[in-house]
Amino acid sequence: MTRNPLTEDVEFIRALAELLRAHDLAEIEVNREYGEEDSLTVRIARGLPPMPAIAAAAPAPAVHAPPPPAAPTHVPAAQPEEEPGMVTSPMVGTAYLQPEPDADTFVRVGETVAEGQTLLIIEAMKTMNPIPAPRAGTVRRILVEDGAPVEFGAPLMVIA
Amino acid sequence: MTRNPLTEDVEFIRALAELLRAHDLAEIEVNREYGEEDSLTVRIARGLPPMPAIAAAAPAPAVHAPPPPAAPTHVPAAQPEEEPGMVTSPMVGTAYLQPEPDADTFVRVGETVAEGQTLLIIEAMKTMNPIPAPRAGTVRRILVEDGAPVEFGAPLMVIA
Amino acid sequence: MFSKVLIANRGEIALRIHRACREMGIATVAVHSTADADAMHVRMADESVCIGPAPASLSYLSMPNIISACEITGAEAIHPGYGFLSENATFVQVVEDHDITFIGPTAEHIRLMGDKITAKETMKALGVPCVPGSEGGVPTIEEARRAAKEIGYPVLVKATAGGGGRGMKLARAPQDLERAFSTARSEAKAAFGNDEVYLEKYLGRPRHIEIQVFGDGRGNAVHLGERDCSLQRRHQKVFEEAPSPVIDAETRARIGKTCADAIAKMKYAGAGTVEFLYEDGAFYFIEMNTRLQVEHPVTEAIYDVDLVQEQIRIAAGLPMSFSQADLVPNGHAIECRINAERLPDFRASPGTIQAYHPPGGLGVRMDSALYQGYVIPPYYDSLIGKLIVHARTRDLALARLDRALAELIVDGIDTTTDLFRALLDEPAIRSGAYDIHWLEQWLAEVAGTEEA
Amino acid sequence: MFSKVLIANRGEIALRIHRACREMGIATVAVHSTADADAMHVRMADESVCIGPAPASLSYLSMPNIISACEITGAEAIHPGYGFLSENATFVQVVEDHDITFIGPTAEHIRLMGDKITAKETMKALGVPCVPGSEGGVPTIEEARRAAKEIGYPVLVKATAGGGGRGMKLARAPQDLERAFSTARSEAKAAFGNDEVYLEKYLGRPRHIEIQVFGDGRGNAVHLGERDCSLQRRHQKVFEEAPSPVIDAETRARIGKTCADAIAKMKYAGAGTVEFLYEDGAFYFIEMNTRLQVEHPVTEAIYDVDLVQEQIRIAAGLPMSFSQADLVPNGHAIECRINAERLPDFRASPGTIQAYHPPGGLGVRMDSALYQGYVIPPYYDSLIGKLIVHARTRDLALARLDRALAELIVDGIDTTTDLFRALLDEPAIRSGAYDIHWLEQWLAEVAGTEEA
Repeated sequence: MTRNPLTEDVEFIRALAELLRAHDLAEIEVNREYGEEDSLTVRIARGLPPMPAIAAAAPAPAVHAPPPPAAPTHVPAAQPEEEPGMVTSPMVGTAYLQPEPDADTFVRVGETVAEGQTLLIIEAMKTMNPIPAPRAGTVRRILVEDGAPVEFGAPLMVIA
Repeated sequence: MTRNPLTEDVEFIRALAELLRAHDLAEIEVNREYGEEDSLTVRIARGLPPMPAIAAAAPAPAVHAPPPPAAPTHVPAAQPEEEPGMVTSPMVGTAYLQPEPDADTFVRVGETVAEGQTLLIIEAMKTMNPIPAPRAGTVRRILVEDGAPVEFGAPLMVIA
Repeated sequence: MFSKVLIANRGEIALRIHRACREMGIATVAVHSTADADAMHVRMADESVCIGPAPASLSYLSMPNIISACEITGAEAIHPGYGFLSENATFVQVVEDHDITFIGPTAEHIRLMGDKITAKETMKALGVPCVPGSEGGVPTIEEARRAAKEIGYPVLVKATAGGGGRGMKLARAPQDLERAFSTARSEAKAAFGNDEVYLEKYLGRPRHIEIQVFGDGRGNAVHLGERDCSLQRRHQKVFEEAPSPVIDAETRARIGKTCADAIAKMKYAGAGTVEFLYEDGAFYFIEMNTRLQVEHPVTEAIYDVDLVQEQIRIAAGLPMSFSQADLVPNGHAIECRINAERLPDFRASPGTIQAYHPPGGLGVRMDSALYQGYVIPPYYDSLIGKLIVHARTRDLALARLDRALAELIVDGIDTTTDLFRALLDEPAIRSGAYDIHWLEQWLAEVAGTEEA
Repeated sequence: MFSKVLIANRGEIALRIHRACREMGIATVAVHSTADADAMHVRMADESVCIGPAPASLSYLSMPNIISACEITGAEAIHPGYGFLSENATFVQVVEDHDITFIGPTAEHIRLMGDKITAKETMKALGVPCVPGSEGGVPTIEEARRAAKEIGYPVLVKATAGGGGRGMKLARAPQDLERAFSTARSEAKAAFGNDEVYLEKYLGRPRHIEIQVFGDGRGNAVHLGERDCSLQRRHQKVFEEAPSPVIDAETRARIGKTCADAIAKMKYAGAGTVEFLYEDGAFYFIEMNTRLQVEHPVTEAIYDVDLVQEQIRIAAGLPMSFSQADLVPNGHAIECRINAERLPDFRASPGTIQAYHPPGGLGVRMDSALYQGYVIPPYYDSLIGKLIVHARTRDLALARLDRALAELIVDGIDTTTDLFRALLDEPAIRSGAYDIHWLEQWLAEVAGTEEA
């Protein structure tokens, strides 16, 4: 059997999430046995109070609206420090991973950094603000692209 | 057997969600064995929408409102036949328990009545409408006062 | 003034009438079927009476139960709203026989306008323009030619005994007449055993324009301009606006005066609507509605009046609170009828309202009896709300409608909200260049596109 | 016209501005603190940017983050709403330095009116009536008598170096003056080491009347009549109406023209409010607010304008869409500020909205960012909604307010709704005979009655 578990499971769970929303459910729990040693258990729930309504309120494009903006729409701010080692943006601005266009990036995934070492730069109000590593550690993930706009609390990197 | 688990399972769960909604259920739990090594367990639940609000909507007396009416305000119509032997009003009007002001009441609690025997009169549009006993039995309770206004479905007597 | 009024209706219009009463210091009695025990109009009213089981014929149409509800609550007057018993002359008679005031015109006026032929004859005699036609049957082609010339092409040749389109032929120009005449006659003969035909003006792409009138019952009357209700689906209005995009001030004053004069002569009392087809600058009377219309809020918006309070005033014997000179329209208003229907086939969609959030802010009025948790019963009309916007110009009103529609949330059932959002993208809606066939054709086109 | 505007505010006013933009075809950027991620203004906007943690000083007052939010989204203009940075001249300067348009007056005008002494001098020079007083200190009782006679009794004798009521004495009539003068001087000497005193007109029972003005920044300006905001608690307005029950058309035209002429001479741009105390037919300038006011909807209702759209027009360099001649008030409007506060002590009542049902129907506007399930954060202002009613007369507006308040449901938190229902029973509110002390006194009386 040619299940691609990764893709199909994600698709399946996505479908459940859509059902949850569409039908205003609080919870779906599924246990699926596909065969020996191939089973899937999913429980998805939505935080109360139920707010299905407002999702539907997201305005469709206005009749006269300009073309969709290139800028990020409703980027959710991560809960700061929700993941151990998460470095979040202390300001609103544009992230740069290297000091100049053709230079190397400040850091790379897998690299060891010292506390206070510059991880990236955020440009705000035409000022370049170096973002230092809050602690020594290894760069586990880089969560922002070079030149991307970031809002307050946006996840930047994981240093652990 | 060519089941496509992904599509079919989602369809199945969607159908459950629709059932949940259509019948205003709180939860459905299903365990389905399709065959050896092929089973599905689903539990879906809905948070029931809180409805405390509208009770609070009952308007407080208007500033200029006339004094509270003598007539019954929002008398809830009983669910017809909710109690075995309940006789409810088939019309809107004023109930009279006796044929004339100084006469005896048509029936009394404890009395045995024959099917078709007049239990009381409801006056509607200046017409006196005798309300007959729907069955033979004993008058267990009289639920309406002489001269009281009654709405459709209002409980009148219990005959059992 | 009355101290207590019974509202013989349900849904948004019952709530509308309750609001008017409450603002006038009048106590309200709601009546309801067992299916509507939890309805908003029942919750809001000062008193309520259950008048029967779910089927309207046994509750909202039950004259004895409604009259009795008045008697047990001491209500002095009945407001019928629209639909149900609002244009039932017998009901008005019964109400009056019980010394209760009917908030509306007399039984006689309702009867007169209830019969389409009598209504047309009455209105014609009162100077209201009707669809021109031959006076009676035309036996020969020569007479047909004379009549057609007088009426003006295109003309319809119709069987006197006919109905349902049979024995009806169109002549667009003089050269078509002979053929239309002879075909109509033979079809009429075959279908009805009677080959008499008559001629009538043919309207190809008319608009539905209606004039709001108001009389005091003593020979005074005013008009409150027109509403354009051309956007219809299966003869049901879905979107109404005032002023009409095609009526100018002079035309409004002229047709308005004609209608106001006609109902003044009749000594008509209360609100009424004179409905017309309108094509190429001319009005053709269809019928008169002797009640409040669903779409009355667009008139209220641009004339800054409360038509329901005015109805109550007149019924209580007071004079009208405005004269024709006071009635100057201001800006533009549009109403969308939000129905509990599933697009694209408009199938009824009753159910439980999981969330309800009406739009707010400047220039937006929402008339609806919905609330979160309300269960829409399957027994009645699918109209669940009316969204009315008002702004200084038609373009601004369209923009306001667009943003209000985007704010409206009705979850748990399907509604026609998205229809209006789609309509706002249409050039014909933007420009106002639509007629009574436009919506049906557009819906058919959209359906065709989606199938393809 | 702008294609994208950033709204540097939250709550109902952010939503109000969003609505105006959307109706003008302008995309919106909402900014929000982490506490407001689920707020209605964020949900409605086309884009949103989190600008900091819950404390306003780190988010809604963070100039760098707001400017950066403009830069990353490409917003061309900022609407500041009211409060927060709306009257911060430095912010305006920073905004302009970044080539972003500030929707409001110039930094210079904000600075000028932000300083009370400069504002008063400026307005006085422009012909706006101020509280009369002696020009500078009065060293002798003879000079005090002359000055008091000129000002007119009652007068206040105030320490030049004073503040907080110390060294301030009231002389109701000439015979009181000598004692007031000497007591004030000795108190001033003791308190401030300086016995210089001056005289000022004493207002015993003034009303708060404010004039809405609008300028195009090029020397043209209009007024949109007054609002009566006399009902205040701890200097916070709670109930506003227009027109004022005590201002007639002639007075309105006169003081309105004075204010409009003054801001025209200043070349003021956009919306502004000139606030006065009003007593015995005379106006006394207090201050000018160089922004939109919370209570602007009452003016919108009676003048049929959209003040926020007008602000945006002016900021975009367009001319005003109305002239003074177009601005004819119509009917009466009242606003109630619905606060998340618990009566009788007005303690803040944040929490989760279990149910929200705004009133609807004719003549009712609800401006609120509430929705069912919304959690009111404890960090900001307690204003959660503004209920505005409009009707043809003041009595009809009061009746409409009564019925609208009865329909409003906000469950899960305490609100000030019942305060307004109680106020509607008061003869002073019914007649309009209240001043700026009335509400505080009434609240004290009610508290006394309940304790007794």
